[in-house]
Amino acid sequence: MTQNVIEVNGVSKAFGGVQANKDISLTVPDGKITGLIGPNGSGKTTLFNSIVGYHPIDEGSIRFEGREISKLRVQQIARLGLLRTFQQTRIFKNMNCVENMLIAVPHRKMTMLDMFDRANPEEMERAEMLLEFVGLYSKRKLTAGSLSFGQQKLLEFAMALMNEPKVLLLDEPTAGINPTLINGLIDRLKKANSEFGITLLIIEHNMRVIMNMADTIYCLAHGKMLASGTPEDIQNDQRVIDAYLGAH
Amino acid sequence: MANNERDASLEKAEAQAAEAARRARSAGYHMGGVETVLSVDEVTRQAKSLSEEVPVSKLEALAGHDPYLSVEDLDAGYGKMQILHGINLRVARKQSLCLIGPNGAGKSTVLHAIFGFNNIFSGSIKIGDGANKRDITGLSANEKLRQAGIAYILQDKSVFPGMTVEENLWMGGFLMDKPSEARTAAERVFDKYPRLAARRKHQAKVLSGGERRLLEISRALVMNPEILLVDEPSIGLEPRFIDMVFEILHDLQHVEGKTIVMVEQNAKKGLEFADIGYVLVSGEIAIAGKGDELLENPKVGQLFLGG
Amino acid sequence: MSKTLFYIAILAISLIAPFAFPDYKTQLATLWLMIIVSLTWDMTGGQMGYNSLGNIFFYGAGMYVAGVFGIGIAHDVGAYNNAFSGDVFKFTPTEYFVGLFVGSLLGGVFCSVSALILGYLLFGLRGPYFAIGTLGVAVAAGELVANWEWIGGGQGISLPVYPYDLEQGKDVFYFMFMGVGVALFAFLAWLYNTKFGAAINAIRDDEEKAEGLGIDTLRYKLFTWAIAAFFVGIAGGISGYQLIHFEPLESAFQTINLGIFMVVCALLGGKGTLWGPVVGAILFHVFKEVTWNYLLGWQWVALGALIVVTVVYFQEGIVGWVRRQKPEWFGIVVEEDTGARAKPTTGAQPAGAAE
Amino acid sequence: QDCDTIELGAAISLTGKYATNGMHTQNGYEFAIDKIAEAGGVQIGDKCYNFNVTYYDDESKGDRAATLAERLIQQDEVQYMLGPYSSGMTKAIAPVTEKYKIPMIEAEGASRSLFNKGYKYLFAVLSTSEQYLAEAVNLAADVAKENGKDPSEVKLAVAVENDPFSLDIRAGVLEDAAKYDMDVVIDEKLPRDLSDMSAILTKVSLIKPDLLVVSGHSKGAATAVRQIEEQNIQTPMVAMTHCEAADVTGNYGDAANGILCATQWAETLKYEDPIFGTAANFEKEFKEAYPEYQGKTVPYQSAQAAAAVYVFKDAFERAGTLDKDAVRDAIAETDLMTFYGGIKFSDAGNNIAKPMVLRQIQDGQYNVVAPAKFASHDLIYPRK
Amino acid sequence: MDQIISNFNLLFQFPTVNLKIIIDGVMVGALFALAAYGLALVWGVMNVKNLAQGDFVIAGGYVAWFSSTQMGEYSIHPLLGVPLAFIVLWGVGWIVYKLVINRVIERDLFTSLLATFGVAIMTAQILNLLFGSDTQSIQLPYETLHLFGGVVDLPIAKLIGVGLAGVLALGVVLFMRYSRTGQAIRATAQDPRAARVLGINTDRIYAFTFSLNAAICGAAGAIIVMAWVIQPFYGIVYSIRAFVVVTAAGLGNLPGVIAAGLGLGVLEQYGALIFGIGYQQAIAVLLLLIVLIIRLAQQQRVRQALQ
Ligand SMILES: Nc1ncnc2c1ncn2[C@@H]1O[C@H](COP(=O)(O)OP(=O)(O)OP(=O)(O)O)[C@@H](O)[C@H]1O
Ligand SMILES: Nc1ncnc2c1ncn2[C@@H]1O[C@H](COP(=O)(O)OP(=O)(O)OP(=O)(O)O)[C@@H](O)[C@H]1O
Ligand SMILES: [Mg+2]
Ligand SMILES: [Mg+2]
Repeated sequence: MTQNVIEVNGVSKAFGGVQANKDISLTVPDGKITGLIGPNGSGKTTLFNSIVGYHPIDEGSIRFEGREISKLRVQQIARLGLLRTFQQTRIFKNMNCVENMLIAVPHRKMTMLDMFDRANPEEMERAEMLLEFVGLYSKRKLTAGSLSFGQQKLLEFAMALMNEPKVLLLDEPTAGINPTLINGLIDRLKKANSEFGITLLIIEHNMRVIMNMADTIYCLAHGKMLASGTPEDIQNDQRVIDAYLGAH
Repeated sequence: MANNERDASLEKAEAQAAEAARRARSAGYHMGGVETVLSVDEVTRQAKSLSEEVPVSKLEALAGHDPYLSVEDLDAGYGKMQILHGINLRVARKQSLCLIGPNGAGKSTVLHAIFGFNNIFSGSIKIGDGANKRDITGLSANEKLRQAGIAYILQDKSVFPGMTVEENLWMGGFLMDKPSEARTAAERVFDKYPRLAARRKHQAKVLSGGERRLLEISRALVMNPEILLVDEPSIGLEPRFIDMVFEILHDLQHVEGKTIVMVEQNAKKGLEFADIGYVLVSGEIAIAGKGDELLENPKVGQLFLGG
Repeated sequence: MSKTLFYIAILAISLIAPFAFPDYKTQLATLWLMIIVSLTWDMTGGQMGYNSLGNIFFYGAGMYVAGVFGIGIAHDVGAYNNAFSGDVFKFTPTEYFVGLFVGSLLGGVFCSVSALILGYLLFGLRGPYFAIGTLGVAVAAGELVANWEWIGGGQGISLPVYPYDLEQGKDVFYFMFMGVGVALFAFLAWLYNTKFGAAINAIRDDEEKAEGLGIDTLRYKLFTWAIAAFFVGIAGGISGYQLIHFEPLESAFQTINLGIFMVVCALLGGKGTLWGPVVGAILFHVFKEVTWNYLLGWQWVALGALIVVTVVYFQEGIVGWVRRQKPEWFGIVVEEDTGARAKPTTGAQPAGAAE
Repeated sequence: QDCDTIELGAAISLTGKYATNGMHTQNGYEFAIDKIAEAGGVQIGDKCYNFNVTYYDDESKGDRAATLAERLIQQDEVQYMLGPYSSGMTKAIAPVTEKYKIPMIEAEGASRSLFNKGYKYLFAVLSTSEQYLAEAVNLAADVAKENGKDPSEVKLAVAVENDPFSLDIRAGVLEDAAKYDMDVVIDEKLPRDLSDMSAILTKVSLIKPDLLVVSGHSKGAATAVRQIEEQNIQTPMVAMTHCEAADVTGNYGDAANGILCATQWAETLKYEDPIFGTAANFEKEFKEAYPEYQGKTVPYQSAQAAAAVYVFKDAFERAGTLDKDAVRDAIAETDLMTFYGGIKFSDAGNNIAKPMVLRQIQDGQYNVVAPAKFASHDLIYPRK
Repeated sequence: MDQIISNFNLLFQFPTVNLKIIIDGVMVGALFALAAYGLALVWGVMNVKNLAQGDFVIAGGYVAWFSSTQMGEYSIHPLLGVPLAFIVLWGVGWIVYKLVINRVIERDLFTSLLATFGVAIMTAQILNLLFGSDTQSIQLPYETLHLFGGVVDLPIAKLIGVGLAGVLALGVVLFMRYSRTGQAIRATAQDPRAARVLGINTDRIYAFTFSLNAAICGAAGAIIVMAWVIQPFYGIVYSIRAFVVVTAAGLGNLPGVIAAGLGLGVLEQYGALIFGIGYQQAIAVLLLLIVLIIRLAQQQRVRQALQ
């Protein structure tokens, strides 16, 4: 049996009167791709934020590699190797792609003194390799702000890989991306998973994406866990169809 | 109490969604394989290579030679940067047109230009039936709605979060002569969408994504515009809401006789819906045709629909 | 290499300047002060995105620490500052120089430490709240010092006059300021090209994202501000001895003069660039001296107009403007490079936005 | 006639918080220069000279003033300086003039701390500031004695601005109060941008001191007069500075009655000199030259500025040369009677030949009530 | 230290003095609140942090002072100075908007701070050159009421001033809530692009808001010159207070701004009585720092979730 890198247990989170997450439990197995779906406002992003430390949770526990992280802060969690991307892309718009990549070097392996070095050749090599991997090598010297929407998403993804995370949390990586480009993105995500051994947890509304990628899918509704299982199970689960997918 | 209300409205939504699903030809995001893997550059390159000379006469023909809205040789962009190069566009009354294309092709920019949100370097935008055409290129954004009857539904969220649903709708009627007219119009919307009526006193920021989109669309309709510009209505929405939104647009076009210009990344859905489809690449129109034709075009399928 | 020549030329001009224009030594020294404060302001404001309006606090604190230290090694501070009747306090040259050199250094250290403490409290504030919070610190400090009689209160402090030849004294001040300025510039030129520089730029562009990548942002922010404070503190200490007499509200913690001028300099030259604050400080200083000479009574109106015109019409500053016109000078690439990836040569470095 | 010019330099507050008083000062300088030119200029040997002043605006800021002094000396090569307005500015400039050994005669820097630094090139025609309101303390002691009380029973309240000038006034008042062993019940410093004193006056109305001393340039006087009236403060004796400069009689009418005002000079005093005539004559001609003072009291700031220029004239003529050091020595030996009063400098450079006087506003008129030697009217006590 | 304790004891020895302090504080605070209210408006709607706030106040004061004391036989009644200052500063605000604010409005935050700082020093210096640096005030021909054995004094002039301030504040609040322009201002504050889509001329709204702010400040100044004193360089006092109040109350909380303004006025009076008037400004800024730091500590617990 594979080990679970993330174990979420009975997590609840309310914003004022809005119960965004209620008693959520899920596990993310090491080296696998896990999907998270659910209607708008069902609390998916909230759960992500809870895991990576953007806000305190009301109840429950979150474990990463067996270690309790629900009290840690964003940077501490990031330095453990747990990284997320944003629903709205966030890159450093005024810097060029290579600089963006170099900022994403794994900080957990660095001391303060390392920061006073210039980038070393190995890091440059890695940055360029990853840019090539996402198809941005020819644009590496352009400022990131001048990239198109989809390319920015790819850059953000490459930065995440540069950081050598153990687990990558992706929030709607394909929203607003051209369908053909989506294919490319899926392909790369799968490669990252198989080649770099990065565990993935993905939020998506686009069923074509999630069904083709995920090993296991969790479905939230109204802040609660509605169902979980393999893509086939989920696709045929009447509750999921009623609450989310609609009649196909 | 509140729970009951929510359940009730939920049930209604479900019923509507089921209805929509029956009528629509495919629901939400379509399914299918993910085999076609192309890089960004590859898409642009191939799209360029397949781009045919699209003669204006073809566009005229698509609009039944009676365009209501026409964009002629439009060069536009932001600041000094030119994004659009010689765009032509024709839509007839009660027709719908869908723009598709890779990210950054300039689709939103076309809508921006029509509404007057960016710099137009040359070209013109005209509106009107037959010989009654008016040049509206120089009108400012707020005059577009008042004088030309063009309403715009933006790509990203645009409700006023701190105002109630009701107030949001009243703001939709800001240009009306009397506030009472705006209120009457808002009541008409509430009659039509009980889902919104149930939430009229709530602040818009507590609405779910789908309700927000609904509010944005119906708010744009308060002034009873002739032309509707819709930018990616389905972005970030759950599958059932996508169906609902398209259902609303369908009604608007076929029941109320509005002219619709839409941008949609969920291209299959968009092309199924629209009468006319244009493919935009690097600020130029690469292909134009009937919606169904484009759907069947294998190249379009490979490049823009994900195979 | 032409760049080296350029730097050598600049350095040579700086060394010769006080002898070429002996009448303007004090103004030249002040010019270096302006360069120092605007460069340090730019460290947090331009490079890190934290617009402080309170850096003048370090200037005033440095001045007071150096001054009080200089007095303290020779006399009873309270008695000295509150003396009214005929007692005359004398300082030996040694006492004077120890006060000047060690005192200024101590001022710098004191400011570094206070930057760490203040930063710990204030660095959670963003945007205008940070600006106003830091301004609050400077204003409050001025008011409190003005009510602290031991160090002279509203009377301020009068320091001894330079003990030897006065012309020589001016050279000493000029070269002290210049030394601090050159050291600061060299330090920043190096720092902005390290990963540290990249990291503070990242904080400026999107702090949440930077945190999300595992950067310990608070540590970077504190370190940057502490260094800036160190240099400003030293400059403040030297200024105190140069001014001879200073008081809390209008010379030491002068929030609305130097406190804002340093920001204007950085903006005028182009914030977020290495040369911007330097160019801005030179232009601003010259403009100010000229209007102060020729527009008697109207100089402030002219200065207000300069500020308005700068921020309204010249927003990215002079260096920023040049950078847009000639991006290649700054190593910014606008054309894409379609060549396939070759093995990167060793020693490749990120093209610095810092130049 | 064709006279040469002697260049003087001055940094003056044309903008900033002291701008009005800066103007009074500058007008005084200019008036005196014109009068001296009319009277044939400065006679050195067989040549005649006129004064010309290069002014810079110090914006009421000390560090600015110091820079400007430096500039006057270095770039404009000025050999003799006139003082700026206020003790704070003078404090900033004095080290500079001292550094370059430039004689400066100043008329507006009264702070005592200027005269304990051993400056050799600084001369002040006015009385030092600890004397400003000390007379008020003596007066309060006298009144107490008259009423059969011991002066040590007098309760004293002090509210002064937190700047060098006013702090010195406070020091003088406290020193004299200590002599009588008076009880200082309130001792507060006013902020520099003061516009509301109600908190202090509330305390005054509760603690009921016998003498209230206020000093804070023009704005302090204006605010105090207005709010004392508004809050109906009953303190029997109120003394302050800058009444004339703030034109409290013009602005607040009856509310100003009974207030004691320190002044360096009054037009009713019996001083006289050959250039300006009597004090009253100075007042008359000054108003003619500067019509904006019509209907107001000519502030003593202008009078003493004029006196400073006069001292220069006298010193140059006695020195008989333009040599800087000779002129300095001549200034140091000044012993001159002017319309402004006697002028004779101590070793420290302050004027020891002229007393301060205290005027009380009586029916809108400034009448000298103390010291007894100069008094033209009796003190009205309690003030209303 | 002894003095602080004895000052503190005064509060208990003479309990009515508390009333007096509160009344004094409320009266000053009402004016802080007005200036802050205007600031909250431009900050919230246009994201402009106006450092010239206090200078507008002082300029308004000079308008009232000049028109009622310096115009000889044409002098107007001082109370009419309030509406006059409102109107004149409206015009000034409009000009400043067109020349400066207009161009910094959608730029980064520091731009507006600095641009308005430039405006502030120009305003102060021009006032100085026009009117001199003396303090000025208007004496109203009204009595002062003395209550509670003379401890509490209420100058009728101040009462009128505070009354006017109240009327003005109420008028603005009602206007913002119920008028269409008010609603349009609120909508623009929440989402300018969406407002433009609904036909609102946002440029006009911005110009209107900024002018309104300047006018409110001007009226406040006209009240101040009747009850206190003005001087060309006192603007900074009111600017700092306005920022303190708005920062403490938080944006978009207009009733909160008024409450915070009054609260600050009272606290400053207490502080001045207990610690000495020399600490008044220090108390204001220290309060600001404390509020900021406390809020920060709270935020550390409830951090904004990111999409
Ligand atoms: N900071 C917040 N304050 C108040 N309510 C919030 C906050 N963040 C989220 N919510 C509410 O919590 C609920 C869950 O939000 P969340 O963003 O997690 O949804 P989601 O599943 O990511 O939806 P979507 O698919 O639209 O992104 C929503 O009702 C939302 O309005
Ligand atoms: N406000 C703006 N200022 C400058 N450039 C812009 C702006 N908005 C868009 N652009 C640029 O214009 C080009 C076209 O953008 P546009 O938004 O029209 O693309 P799109 O086709 O709608 O893409 P998407 O599918 O990602 O929404 C892009 O290169 C983008 O970087
Ligand atoms: Mg989400
Ligand atoms: Mg778009």
